Amino acid sequence: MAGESPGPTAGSGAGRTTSRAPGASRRTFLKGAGIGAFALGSAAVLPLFGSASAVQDPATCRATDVSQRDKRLVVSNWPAYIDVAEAGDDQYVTTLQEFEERTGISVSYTDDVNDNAEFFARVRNQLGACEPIDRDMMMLTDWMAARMIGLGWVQPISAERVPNLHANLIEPLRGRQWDPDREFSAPWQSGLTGIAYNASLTDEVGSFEALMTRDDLRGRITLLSEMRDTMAFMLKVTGGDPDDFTDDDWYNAIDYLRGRVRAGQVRAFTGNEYIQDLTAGNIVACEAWSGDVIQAQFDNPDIKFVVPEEGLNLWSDNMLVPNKATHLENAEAWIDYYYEPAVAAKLAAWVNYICPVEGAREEMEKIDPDLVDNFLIFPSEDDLADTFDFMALDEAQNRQYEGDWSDVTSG
Amino acid sequence: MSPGMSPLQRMGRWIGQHLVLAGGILVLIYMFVPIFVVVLMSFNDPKSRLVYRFDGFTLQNWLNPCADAAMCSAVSRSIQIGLLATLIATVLGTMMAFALVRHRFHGRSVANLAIFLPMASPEIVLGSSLLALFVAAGFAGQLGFWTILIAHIMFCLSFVVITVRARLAGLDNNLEQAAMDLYANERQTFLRVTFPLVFPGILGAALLAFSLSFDDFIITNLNAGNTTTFPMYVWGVAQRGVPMQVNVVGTVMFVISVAIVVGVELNRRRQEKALAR
Amino acid sequence: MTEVATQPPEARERRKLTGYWLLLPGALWLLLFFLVPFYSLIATSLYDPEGSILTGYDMTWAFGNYVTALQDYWPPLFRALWYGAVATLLCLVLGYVLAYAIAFKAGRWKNLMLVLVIAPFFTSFLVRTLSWKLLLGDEGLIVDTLQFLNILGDDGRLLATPFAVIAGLTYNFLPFMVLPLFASLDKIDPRLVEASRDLYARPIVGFFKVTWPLSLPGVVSGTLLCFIPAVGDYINAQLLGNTQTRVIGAVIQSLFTDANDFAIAGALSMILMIMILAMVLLYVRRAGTEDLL
Amino acid sequence: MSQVAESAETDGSTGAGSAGSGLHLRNLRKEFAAFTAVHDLDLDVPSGSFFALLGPSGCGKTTTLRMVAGLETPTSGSIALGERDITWEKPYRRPVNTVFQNYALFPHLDIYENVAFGLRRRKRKDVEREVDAMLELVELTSQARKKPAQLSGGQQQRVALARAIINRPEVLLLDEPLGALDLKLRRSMQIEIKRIQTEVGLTFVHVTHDQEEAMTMADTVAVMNAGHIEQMGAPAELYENPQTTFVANFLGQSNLIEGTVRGRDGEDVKVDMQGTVVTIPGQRAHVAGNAGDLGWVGIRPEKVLIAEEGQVIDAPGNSIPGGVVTDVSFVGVSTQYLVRMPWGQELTVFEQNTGRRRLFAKGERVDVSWRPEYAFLLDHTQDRAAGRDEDAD
Repeated sequence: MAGESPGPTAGSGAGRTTSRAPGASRRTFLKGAGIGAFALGSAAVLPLFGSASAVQDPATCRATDVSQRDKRLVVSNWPAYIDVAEAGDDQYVTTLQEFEERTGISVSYTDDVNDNAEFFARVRNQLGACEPIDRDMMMLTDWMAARMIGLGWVQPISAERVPNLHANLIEPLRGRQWDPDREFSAPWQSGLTGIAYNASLTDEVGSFEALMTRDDLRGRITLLSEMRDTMAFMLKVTGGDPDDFTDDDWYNAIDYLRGRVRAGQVRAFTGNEYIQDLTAGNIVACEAWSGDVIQAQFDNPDIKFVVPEEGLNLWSDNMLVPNKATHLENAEAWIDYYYEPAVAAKLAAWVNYICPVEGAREEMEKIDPDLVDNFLIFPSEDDLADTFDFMALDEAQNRQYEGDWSDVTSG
Repeated sequence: MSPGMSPLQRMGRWIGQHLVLAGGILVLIYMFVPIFVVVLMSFNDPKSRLVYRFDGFTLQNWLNPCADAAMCSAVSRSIQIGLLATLIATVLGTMMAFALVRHRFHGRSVANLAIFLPMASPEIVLGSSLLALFVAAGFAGQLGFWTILIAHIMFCLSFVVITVRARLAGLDNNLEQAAMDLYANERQTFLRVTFPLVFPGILGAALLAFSLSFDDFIITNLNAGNTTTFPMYVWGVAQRGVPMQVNVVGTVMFVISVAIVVGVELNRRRQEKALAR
Repeated sequence: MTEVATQPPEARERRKLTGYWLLLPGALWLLLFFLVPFYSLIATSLYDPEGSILTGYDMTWAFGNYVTALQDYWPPLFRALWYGAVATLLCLVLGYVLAYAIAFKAGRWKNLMLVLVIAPFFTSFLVRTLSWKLLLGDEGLIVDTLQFLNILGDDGRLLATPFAVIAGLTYNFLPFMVLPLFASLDKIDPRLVEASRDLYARPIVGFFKVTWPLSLPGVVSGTLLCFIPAVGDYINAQLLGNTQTRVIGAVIQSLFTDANDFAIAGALSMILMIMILAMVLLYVRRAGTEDLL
Repeated sequence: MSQVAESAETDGSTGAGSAGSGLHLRNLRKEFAAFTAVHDLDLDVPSGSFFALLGPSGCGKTTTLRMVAGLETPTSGSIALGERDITWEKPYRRPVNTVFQNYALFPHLDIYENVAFGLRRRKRKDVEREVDAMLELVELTSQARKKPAQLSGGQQQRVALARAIINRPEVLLLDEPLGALDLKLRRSMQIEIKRIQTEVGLTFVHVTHDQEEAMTMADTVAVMNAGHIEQMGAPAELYENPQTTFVANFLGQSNLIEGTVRGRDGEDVKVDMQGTVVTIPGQRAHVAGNAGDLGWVGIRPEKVLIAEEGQVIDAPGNSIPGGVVTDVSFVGVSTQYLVRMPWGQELTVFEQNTGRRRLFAKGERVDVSWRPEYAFLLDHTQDRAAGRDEDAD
């Protein structure tokens, strides 16, 4: 750090003592004064750095809808979340191709949503500043959809243009407190969170309690990094109710999790990548999403999905139209299209998640009768009777719990 | 055969003499093992997108490098940013290096410190402070190509200055004086003598800058907003199944850069030989 | 630069001015995009911790953020420093062997070996790290071999352990160590080593009395070039590690982008920066190589 | 400086018995991948002598030296100090020290520590006193705390010498120790080294390509060429009676004139040299001496007398007529002439500028002559130009 060494030491040995001392001390003084002034000035400037609220009003933060003259639609979705033609199958027409043919809208579709929080981070700065994110539609899970709607970042969907949505949405997904009338969101697919295991490597794992305590699983399980998914079950295991819990319930649950993590039971908290570790044999059991497991079973029949004894966690990924999207009407056409039962059934037959569309089950008879009775795709009213959801959190709770959560997941 | 030594002694001596070399080669192998894997996996025919392991040989990945269009657009964006960042950082950095080596002025030590500090800051700090600035200055909505470029130029700059400065400092001052003595004016001296001599240093700095820029994830990820570069794409797919084309890109990068380095080296040798003749 | 002194004063002034002009654009860039952001980071670290994405954030001199940050995140902070230190030490050992071999033993293969050292550097960092993930996987070659040799138990694993993280860090930052080390070692006149042998120093003593002290500049810059990025890196910890190996870089990243906890994230960044600067200064002082910087 | 000698206790590693019995190389050979640097060398260096190994660069002299120092392993042969075989001994175990070319002073240690290095490695007591005494011997006491880079070339040279001598090696090796110094300094260092050698009484082996330096300093000079020792002996003997064309040319200059052996006359050999019969004493004739053999008649330029055509030359030998002066260089103490002889060869002639005679001009016709006992006769199979123009510095 050459810059910090005081001047006089640089002089040669001779003649430094008397003649230079006054000059040096004056220089040191000047230097000190300069640094002091600089520091004071800096301190005065610091408060200027602040950042404004990111809340927007969708009514004012909107772009002119050019859907009529610009027949395009930009969609961001999770990976492997839409049907594609198998290699070598020229006959199959995907739902997306059919949509394009029927409406004349060309869709640019990307699967760049890996994680709700990560996606939020990616678009936060733009949406918070009322800037376009160059997408007309994104699919986000309930809690994140709720958060974005709360921040005013999502455009309302006109009910007249999506009649199929309001007619065909299955009952359990109606009346969600964060968007009771489906004014801003439409479920794309729903799913269950449960346990998956590799039957060639371990016995059945029937409950989260077993997953978290069995010695033969130590270090060979993963949990999901989505706080709500995992903590719902931790609350259940420790006797709390994810739909309605107190701070004490929360601390019990998080302490339980921390204890198990410290004991080395949990190998990692993961996003979608758990399914690779499971198929590769790096882990033998894990918390999992139903659709992923059904897809993995095609490659490896030893992969099994279990509804844990603690109950079912039902969630949806929702289609949202962000502020400043320029193709709102095309997006609405897309939503309405995917709420046609035949289309929904075709999609469900491929992605294997719970289909949110009434009447799709009947259509499925024509496509793949084997799947009709799969309760992971078409659960009955009874199946869904004891599903639970994670209660809505305000910003303060969210910050508090997310903080606790990241303490545990970061060791 | 030397009578004073038993075969065992000779062997011991031979091993002793080659131990370090063997160790060095082992370390090199350690450095290359993952590269072999990258090259191998670029020919992989995966059974399942979920499992990352070698299942069979195919040329498909090479024939269809852009099977995932998102990857190719990420690669081309990374190349654009890399080239622009390299160009600007190399020009600015070379100018700074010349100023620092060839000119005396007040505040040199401050300038040296300012160049050292970005290298002494962890990437996460550089990235987060830039993000803090962009957010505080109200540029949060503009995060993307240009903010990535700004960040890349910033962290490449120091490396360029250091590399060129080292080359420049090792240069014999007499050569420039000799040029002046032989009737070259200052501009001619620079163009005909100084620049050609410093050029290998500048080229090295540019290569370094490009690879730093092309490779950067941490700073980019914080300041990319909605834009995806190649490392960000890889980070994303690492969580959901890696297309083997990623390894094609890795292999191509490797081959091109080695070709450049070897080409420069061969050229240098040829010139040296020509001079020796 | 002696010729400068003999020039007439105007010429000297003009040269000085040229110097400033050459320096200006780059310096401006660093000022705008390194120094000012640093200010901004200081301000961020002092934001009101109650600020949120809903309310916005105000600078309120909240020095308590530093205490909170340290209290909440000292384990990943020290973990990162620890991993960085171990990886740097390993880099030093491996890098020294390699640099020494290239400088003194490679003969005509010297240039080739140097190219080979730089080459892996150009294949994407992330792609290489993914390869390590494959290599170190539970069903991978290395684990199988180690299990076969009974070095690793049947249910032993490498992936998702601190070992894997440190191996990845060591691997990724090794070229940053080898190059400065080589530059230093290559400058050493081999006759000095011979002279030490001639003067009754056994090879090991000769190494520590002659080669090592003469290579110190390379050791110092190599360790710095390894340690600083290794401490801030979280790619290795994230891809090769597990929940127990989360490092400070990942925490800062997720606080900034996921949790929107700008204040604590800023404070953590500042703490990391200050700690590293302090360690670097102390280290450089002790090694007696200030003039390097 | 006798205290240095007195303070030197007998070093354990020196081996009491072997001290003072010299260095012996037997059949020493060194092969590198592409060539053989040293061919089966036999050499005995008496204890206490100042021995010079002289030869052009690449002749194997430095390789020989490095093998003695232990820095290079011989391919075969042996190296002994007195009775003790040190062929395979590690360099740091041999009582041999080297003054390296360009000195190889440790740049990170000061002068004092450089000199103390060897003593400290051998855990000697009294390092301080010995180093002080040594620095005084080489007159560097005031520079003790400086780094090598702060010293002049001559001072560095003395440090290198001190650093080696302080260990009281049985043999001190000097590898072109004066090569980096300018001429004037070299002269004074030559004298200085000689003085020190006499004072400390060690065996010095000095490797150089500078024939003047070798002859000035050494008691015994071995001339080496292409891995062989061509000739060995006292400097004057080598100069006056070279046995090979290489030595004749490399050590000073020689005129080599083709001649045919006529036969022996007692000890002497008679040679028909381009029509003039000359007589060469037996111990100076290094040929078989059968009548009809070809040979090289050698004569040093300063031994050749030059005179005006027809003038009687004050020499018992024949005068050879018909020379023409083709070049004249006035050097100051002497004048160098090139004289073209009738058979086309140009002879080099040095004449002292005694002032008794006028200078000849270019184109003048002259006679030359020399005393027969100054001439020598060499084997005609050897290259007449061997050793010429090598290391012309």
